[in-house]
Amino acid sequence: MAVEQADVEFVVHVIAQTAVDNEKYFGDLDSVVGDGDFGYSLARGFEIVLADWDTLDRTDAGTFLQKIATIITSRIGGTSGPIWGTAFLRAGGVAKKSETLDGTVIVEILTAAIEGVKARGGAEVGEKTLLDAVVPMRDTIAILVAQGAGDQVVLDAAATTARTSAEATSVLQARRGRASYTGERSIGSPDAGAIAVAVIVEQIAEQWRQRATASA
Amino acid sequence: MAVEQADVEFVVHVIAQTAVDNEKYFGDLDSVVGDGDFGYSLARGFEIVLADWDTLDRTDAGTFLQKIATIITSRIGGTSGPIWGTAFLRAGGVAKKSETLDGTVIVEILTAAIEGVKARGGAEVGEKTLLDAVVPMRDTIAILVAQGAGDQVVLDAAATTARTSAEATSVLQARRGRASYTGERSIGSPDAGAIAVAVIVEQIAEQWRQRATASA
Amino acid sequence: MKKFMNDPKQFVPQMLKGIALANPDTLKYVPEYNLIMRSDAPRHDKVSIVQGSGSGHEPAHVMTVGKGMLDGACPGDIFAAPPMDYVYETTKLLASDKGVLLLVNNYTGDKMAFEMAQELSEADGIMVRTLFINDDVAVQDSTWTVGRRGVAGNFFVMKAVGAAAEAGADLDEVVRIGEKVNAVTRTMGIALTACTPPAKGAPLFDLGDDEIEIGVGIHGEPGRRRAKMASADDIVDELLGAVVGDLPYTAGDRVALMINGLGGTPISELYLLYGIAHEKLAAQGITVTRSYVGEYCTSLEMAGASLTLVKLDEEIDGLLDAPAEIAYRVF
Amino acid sequence: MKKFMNDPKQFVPQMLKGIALANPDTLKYVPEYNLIMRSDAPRHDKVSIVQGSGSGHEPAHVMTVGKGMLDGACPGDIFAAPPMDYVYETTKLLASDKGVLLLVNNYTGDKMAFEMAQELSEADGIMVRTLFINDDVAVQDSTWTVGRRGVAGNFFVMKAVGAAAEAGADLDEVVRIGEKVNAVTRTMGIALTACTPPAKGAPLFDLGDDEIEIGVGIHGEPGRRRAKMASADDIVDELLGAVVGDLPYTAGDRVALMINGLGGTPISELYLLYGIAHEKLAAQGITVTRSYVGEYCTSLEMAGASLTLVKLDEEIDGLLDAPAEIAYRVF
Ligand SMILES: Nc1ncnc2c1ncn2[C@@H]1O[C@H](COP(=O)(O)OP(=O)(O)O)[C@@H](O)[C@H]1O
Ligand SMILES: Nc1ncnc2c1ncn2[C@@H]1O[C@H](COP(=O)(O)OP(=O)(O)O)[C@@H](O)[C@H]1O
Ligand SMILES: [Mg+2]
Ligand SMILES: [Mg+2]
Ligand SMILES: [Mg+2]
Ligand SMILES: [Mg+2]
Repeated sequence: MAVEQADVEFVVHVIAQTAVDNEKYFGDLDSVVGDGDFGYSLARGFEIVLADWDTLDRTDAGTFLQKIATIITSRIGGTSGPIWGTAFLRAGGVAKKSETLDGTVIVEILTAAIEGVKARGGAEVGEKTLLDAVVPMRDTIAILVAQGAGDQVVLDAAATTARTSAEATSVLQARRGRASYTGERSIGSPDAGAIAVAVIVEQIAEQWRQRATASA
Repeated sequence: MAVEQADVEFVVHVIAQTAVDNEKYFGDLDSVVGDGDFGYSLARGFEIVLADWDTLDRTDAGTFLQKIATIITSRIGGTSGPIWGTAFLRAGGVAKKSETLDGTVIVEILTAAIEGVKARGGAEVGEKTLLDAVVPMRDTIAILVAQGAGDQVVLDAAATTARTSAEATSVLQARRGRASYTGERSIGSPDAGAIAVAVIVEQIAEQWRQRATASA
Repeated sequence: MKKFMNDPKQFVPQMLKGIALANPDTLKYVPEYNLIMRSDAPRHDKVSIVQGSGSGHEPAHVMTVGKGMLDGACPGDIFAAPPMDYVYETTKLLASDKGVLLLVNNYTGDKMAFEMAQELSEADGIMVRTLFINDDVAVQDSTWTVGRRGVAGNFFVMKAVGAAAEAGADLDEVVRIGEKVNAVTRTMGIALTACTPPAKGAPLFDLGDDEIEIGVGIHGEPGRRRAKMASADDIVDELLGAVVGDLPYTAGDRVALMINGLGGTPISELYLLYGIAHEKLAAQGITVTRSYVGEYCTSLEMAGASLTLVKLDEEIDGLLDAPAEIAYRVF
Repeated sequence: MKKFMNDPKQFVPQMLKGIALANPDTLKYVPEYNLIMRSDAPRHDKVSIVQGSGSGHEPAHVMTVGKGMLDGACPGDIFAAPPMDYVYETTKLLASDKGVLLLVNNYTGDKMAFEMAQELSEADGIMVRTLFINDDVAVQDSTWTVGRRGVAGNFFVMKAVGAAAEAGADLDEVVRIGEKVNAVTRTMGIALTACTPPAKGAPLFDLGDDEIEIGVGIHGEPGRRRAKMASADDIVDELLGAVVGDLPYTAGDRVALMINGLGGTPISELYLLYGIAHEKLAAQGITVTRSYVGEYCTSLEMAGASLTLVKLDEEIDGLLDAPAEIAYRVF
């Protein structure tokens, strides 16, 4: 598998659109044991991404991703601003240094984003954050890329892993973010950020398929 | 018909007990278009009357009634304090000057109380206040007393008139008290003060009968 | 009903005790008459200013006792005018050589209690004047009604007479000032929810999830009419329409603008309303030069707000500028 | 949901505009960064004090900007830490020769935004320190959590560092004072109702008609546990038990006692709680010598209250006594 800059832009567009479309749903998820602003925060940032879409700097995929990071950092508040901003910033950094965007580089990009998030927020896997969806997803992608799987196969598997892992956060006790203040009461509902990741990756997989069909 | 001081005390006791027993009901009536404090105000004053009952000055019926007026004036707030206080004060004034408490004097007492209330609050019949129950009741009593009717007959008729007149305040628009601020919206529910008068007079008639039966 | 309280009958006394404990140096509490008074009152070099009215409107009036404002407040129970005795005894306790001014929001119960107290106090040789405040434009004024209600605009009268008294004005002058400020002050309120008196335990009226009550009184009395919930812009238009048109306030006027919270509305929303009203007034050529945003006269925990305008001149500016030290404070 | 607003997205900007319009002489509003700042800032003879945090806690912190308190506040949207850029740009705008102190309530989002901003500002050559406030005893503190939350007690830190900065203290000294006050300040809150963020349009949690949430956070985060509604006496016992036992405060201590309203609770109930708490502390030999009753740090229109204690000494007394002039004012 290998992707073009246009594919990166496509994926970012799906992320942005999904965040905007699910404002209410993501907010409701965050209000179970959090403070309910997650959907609103993401939507306010990504609607700027969509509004500015045509004028974004497209020099290369890395610059493009870092431009997204800037918008997020300046527009998204809460925990999500620094977390998602750092993820895009680090992703862009790796993309910039890479000649091609093959499967290995995609895995590297994801890993850089994950490390950025960990460094920024101090969370580890198992603490009931979006890392609990992103890290297993990255692992799945890494395995399939190593096996030489095709892009749709990789994406479908990524979506499945993200969904399963996100749902599995239900049994965890939150150790990070506002949800952690509720202690044991955070057990029993999934993490809002993890579910958001699952929804987004499902959308990416689905729309990737539709695009392929449409252009076929 | 003629009554003793003990009868006056009996009637006052029924008034006090009825006010305390109906705190919630009278308050609810007042909250339809008023501010809901009528039941509370009356109950707070008359529960002192009951608490101090045994130590009240009983030199004569007039002094007794004026002592009740003092308690009301010092304990009841809102519109009801001055209105009911003035009524008892004026009633006591007439009782003091009268040798006996025959039917004519009872009518005089009621009239003095009514005039006091009118002077104090500036209301006339037809403005949707307790006067709309008390004045017709006083008129009924006056007619029956002139006809030489017995006490129970007078009381039963007084209760009926008070009830009918109180219910009839429903069609009136309030021109006095807090209910008047709602203008036409005050039409359609009876005046709290008028209904309270009806409930109290019904209790007096009923308990007068029971007392007679018990002592017979 | 969920309220921080023990027994409804102890609601007012326990609140008053809290005020007294929080202000041990400046205030005195006389439980017999629900009286909160300046500990240095009466001061014979100034007219004493007394307010009564029901409880449930805090900070009005027990928390606005202090230098430059009230000398004492003797409220009744929740939404009930004080018993006449409270006012009479308070007047005697605060009788100053320069006299006593009784400030009364214009309601039947309050009017009677204060007039009776004035009569009795005058018989005792105390110099007493009574001043009625009636700023609420929601209520029609006519000869056969009890007249307009006194609502949040009473703050301006209280502040002005307080400043005048502190400066040593005599009773006639203090009354003149109070009447003058009352005459240029107009208010209208709007409720988003009803309120629940502790002793009643249930809301005073029912308001649907998308309904508001326009022209509501401060005792949970229903207002002019019920309407559908509307945007802040539309609500400000409604309130300004009623208030501006009443005096009327006209282009070229300088005004004080108050957005008063009724108890349950957060100050964020009050400032939001303030900004909108300020700009809409400017568009009509009416300049806001003094702003008041917060809770001045509430209805327990009712969500809602009232809008007050005061037409300013140099004299009123001076009185509103004068320092005051009251119990209701934040820092 | 019934709120005075036009569009949820304009809630915070329209509120900020109202604050600016109400305080034209003393405050400046920079819409790009939700910034309310002193119009005379930065003053190079004093350390600049900046607060961020989410909106919905008013008067914290946009209404506590002014002489003797904050130089600027750049809140995020309702309950959301400000985007990092707001803090960074604010720090640059308010950079004083004596440095900038960033006050941060200890939440993940705020912490990250302020730390990133500090890094960038320092790279620009600005002297910046960050001080975390974490007074909430409801939250367990341990190495694997994000630590305690900053809640209403932040007022005391803000007031103390504001006074120190105004008096000319250098950045190290201002930080020392802030840390000292934070170290002796403890708070716990209780909710009677949930609150409704404008953009969400529905309450953040469901609370039964007879239920309360003990140890609630100021963002509608559920608390330690849910309980049945109780008397004011019992509620004060619960709050005092948690707060007094934590530092602990002991017999012989002199303290400031704050009863903070969470937004929807009227001040009458707050004073009622105050009186009860004051007396219960006295019974334990703890003397309240400074009282704070009102709204300091709210959760939109949530009904509820928090109780804060600060252990006092002469230095802290002096700082809390110092004059301050803030936008949140009533008279
Ligand atoms: N320290 C952290 N590291 C990574 N992700 C986190 C961290 N804390 C919270 N999150 C994620 O952020 C989500 C909440 O985001 P948001 O609502 O913007 O934050 P806040 O708690 O500041 O309101 C959580 O569901 C979780 O997935
Ligand atoms: N001016 C008046 N004269 C006589 N009775 C009045 C007058 N105004 C009100 N009332 C009576 O008082 C009752 C309300 O009493 P209360 O609730 O104590 O007064 P408030 O309106 O001050 O809350 C009314 O139902 C009416 O019967
Ligand atoms: Mg959140
Ligand atoms: Mg009433
Ligand atoms: Mg009343
Ligand atoms: Mg948040």
